[in-house]
Amino acid sequence: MSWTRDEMAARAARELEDGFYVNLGIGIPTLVGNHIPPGVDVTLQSENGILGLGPFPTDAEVDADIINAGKQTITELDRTSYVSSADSFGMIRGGHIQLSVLGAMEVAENGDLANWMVPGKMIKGPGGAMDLVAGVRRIIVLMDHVDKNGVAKFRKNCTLPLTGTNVVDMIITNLAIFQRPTRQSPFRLVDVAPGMTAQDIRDRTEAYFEEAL
Amino acid sequence: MSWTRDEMAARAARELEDGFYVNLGIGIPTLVGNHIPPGVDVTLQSENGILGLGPFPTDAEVDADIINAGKQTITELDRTSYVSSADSFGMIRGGHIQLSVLGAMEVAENGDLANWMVPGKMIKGPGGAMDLVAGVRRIIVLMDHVDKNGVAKFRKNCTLPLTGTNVVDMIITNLAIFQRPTRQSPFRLVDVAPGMTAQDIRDRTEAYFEEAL
Amino acid sequence: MAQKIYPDAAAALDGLLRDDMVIAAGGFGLCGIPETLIEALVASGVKGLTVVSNNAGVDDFGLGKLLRTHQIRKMISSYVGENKEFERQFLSGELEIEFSPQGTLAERMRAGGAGIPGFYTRTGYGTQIAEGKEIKMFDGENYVLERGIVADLSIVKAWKGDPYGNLVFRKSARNFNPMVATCGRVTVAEVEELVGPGELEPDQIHTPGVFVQRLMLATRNEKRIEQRTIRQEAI
Amino acid sequence: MAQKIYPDAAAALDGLLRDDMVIAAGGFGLCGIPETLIEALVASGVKGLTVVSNNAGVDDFGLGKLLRTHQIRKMISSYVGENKEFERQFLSGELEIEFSPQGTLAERMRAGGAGIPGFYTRTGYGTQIAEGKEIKMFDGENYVLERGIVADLSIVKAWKGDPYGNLVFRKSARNFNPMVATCGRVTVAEVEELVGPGELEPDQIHTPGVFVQRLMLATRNEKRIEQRTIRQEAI
Repeated sequence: MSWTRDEMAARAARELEDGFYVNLGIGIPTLVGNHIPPGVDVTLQSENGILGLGPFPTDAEVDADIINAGKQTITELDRTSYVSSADSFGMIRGGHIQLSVLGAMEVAENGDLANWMVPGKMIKGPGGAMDLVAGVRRIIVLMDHVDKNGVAKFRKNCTLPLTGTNVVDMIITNLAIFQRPTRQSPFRLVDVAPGMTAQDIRDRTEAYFEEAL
Repeated sequence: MSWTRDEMAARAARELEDGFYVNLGIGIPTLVGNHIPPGVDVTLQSENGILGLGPFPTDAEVDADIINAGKQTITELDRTSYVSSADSFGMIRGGHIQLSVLGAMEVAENGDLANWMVPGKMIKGPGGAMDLVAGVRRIIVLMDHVDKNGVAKFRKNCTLPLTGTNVVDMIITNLAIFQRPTRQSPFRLVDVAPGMTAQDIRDRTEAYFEEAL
Repeated sequence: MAQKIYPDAAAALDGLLRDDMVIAAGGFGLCGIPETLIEALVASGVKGLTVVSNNAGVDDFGLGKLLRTHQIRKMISSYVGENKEFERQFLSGELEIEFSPQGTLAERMRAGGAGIPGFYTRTGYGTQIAEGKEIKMFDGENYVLERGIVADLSIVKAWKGDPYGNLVFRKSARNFNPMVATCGRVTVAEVEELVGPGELEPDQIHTPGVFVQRLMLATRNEKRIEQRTIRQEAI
Repeated sequence: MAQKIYPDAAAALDGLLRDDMVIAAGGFGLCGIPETLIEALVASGVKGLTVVSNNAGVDDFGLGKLLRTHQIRKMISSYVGENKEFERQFLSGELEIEFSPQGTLAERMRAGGAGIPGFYTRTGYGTQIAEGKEIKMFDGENYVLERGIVADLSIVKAWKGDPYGNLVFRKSARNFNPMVATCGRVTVAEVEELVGPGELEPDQIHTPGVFVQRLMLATRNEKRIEQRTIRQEAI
């Protein structure tokens, strides 16, 4: 058994605390916004220059001047402010965003992250990913546990070009959850998908990790 | 015969060109604003964060939230914009201000300027002077030709702590005017006060200069 | 006052263009891009351009139009994923690309405009982006030295502009435009609406006129949407 | 939502103060200074402070009040000319001063708030200000390395603020306040007017709420004028 994408997103959403400013990456991380626990108020940031992202617009509300970092149409809220991209990345780089949830191709046991270059494909560029992992205080990665070929994505070392070094705090895969209290600590396995054992996870993981189930 | 402060300011004002953005220092340089030639439109900048300074207010217009860099009450114009001090010095440091007119204690023949520390007195700090001389494209100095003790203020070397190195383009004193086409050139004497000769100026100047009367 | 308003984009660019120049352009994706000025650049035939822009447009819109005509030699961008013609030219060696992380790129343009030739950032440390760049440690952490960018010409899109060149942007169309406006030796702005002197509130001007040498009314305001995402009902 | 509005200055500072901390304060001269919060700092008795502020107030107003009570150990400022008590304490060795040129100081606070530990500027090259600092050449010109400033606490004054901590400043009272708001580990704002959610236009917010952890209604808005300069008649 493995967790669904929505279950993974919901698990990430449990890490949100009331009052947090949060940046959600493109793809599965965006789903986290659908699972914010009741009583927890978070403000979503989009690195192109929006603090306080609203939901997608209705057809009548679509405004070409309101798009998020994924270039999707979006709406504003009663808290929203717009800033330049320089000021937006000032928030990110300056550590004012508490949490970012991102996708990944590989994570290394030392917290290195690779998520911007697909081998053998045209390089599209890092976008804001390098800035986010370098600046946001806590980074949660959502990814499949193994790739299409069954190769572990949580590894001793990243084989792909890095997005950042020693930047990941928590990994949520479809099979397991790893986290560490500080960036000087090793990752610990803290949860597994239903029917999975710690040994099942060891069999599918290259990285060193401790167990804290 | 020597020029009055107003005559010195009027001479500096002749250096203004239509469309210029200009920063005027505190003291005599402020008088330059009273002598802007007809047909020449300049925008005055104040480094605390105003682009487009208006005249002093009438008594009824006084607004404590509108002050210039000299902490004087001032007014706004139909072109005025307010910015943060960081953005204001971005204009200055980035070379977007064409001209600044400043006072000086000493200028050296290589263009060094000293105007922030009075010997034997409490140090008040450089304020924005170091930023202005480092960033504004062209610097005009207005100063008396000699100090109270008759000592030349245009010197071989500055004896006082510097505000900037090789930053002065033109010197207007109560007795003479020096300028240079580039910061690699020596200063040239280009005008003298009525009744003065080039030799009179040489007698009262320590700096090397060429003559171009 | 020196006249800043020009009748159209061709007039506003007249005398400013030369082959092999560096042009910085505002916009994020297709949002807030100077559509009218890009079209005028295509018409001008200027070539060998180095273009500093977060993205490179799509195949038939935005900077993609300048790619199609082979007027761009090099892009300095953070992400160029939505453009097949870009990929083709890059893989064939016709086009050069310098990647800069998005926040670093924004800051490099702000720095260039503010007279800061270099700054340190943690972004990219230990990655390919840092290769060949100076690394310096501050308080036990390593940072990468990144350079300010100054462009020969900057082109931006604003919502409103006045005769003094003061600009106001609208919502997330602001994005890179304010920094782009500061980093050009000359900056030309196209505006959706020209307003009169004093019509912009002094506290609400995003780009002060000192940064804008020329402006004109935008005649292209298609504002194409890349990802039209909608929800069905009210929440 | 996490509650950001506090009933008064004492409550807004509760739990944030400790001796020998670094406090950044907004304002230029006496314009845009957080009068109410300064008064509360005096009342708190916190001491040994390092205060980052462009100026040091006058003898009986602004930061001058904290100097009188000997709560400040060190100032980081660009100009401190209007304060006799400052001069007395400095000359007697009770008070330390670090001068930073005004634009450098503004940029150092912006940098600290934006995660930039250091940047290069031409300002101060070849002067006492550059002594002991790294010099680096870019394109044939020498620049001085200046450090970003991060404060333990920042205090700012704004015109309007909403429950999310979004702030709007008024005219030249903006000055250093926006950068000060970004460079504090915690930032407390006093506002002349508290407005409701959505009352501030999203395009016109100067300081987004992410930078403001606590805010309260200012009860001191004396706004003393240093140089009341007037003209007699209409122009």
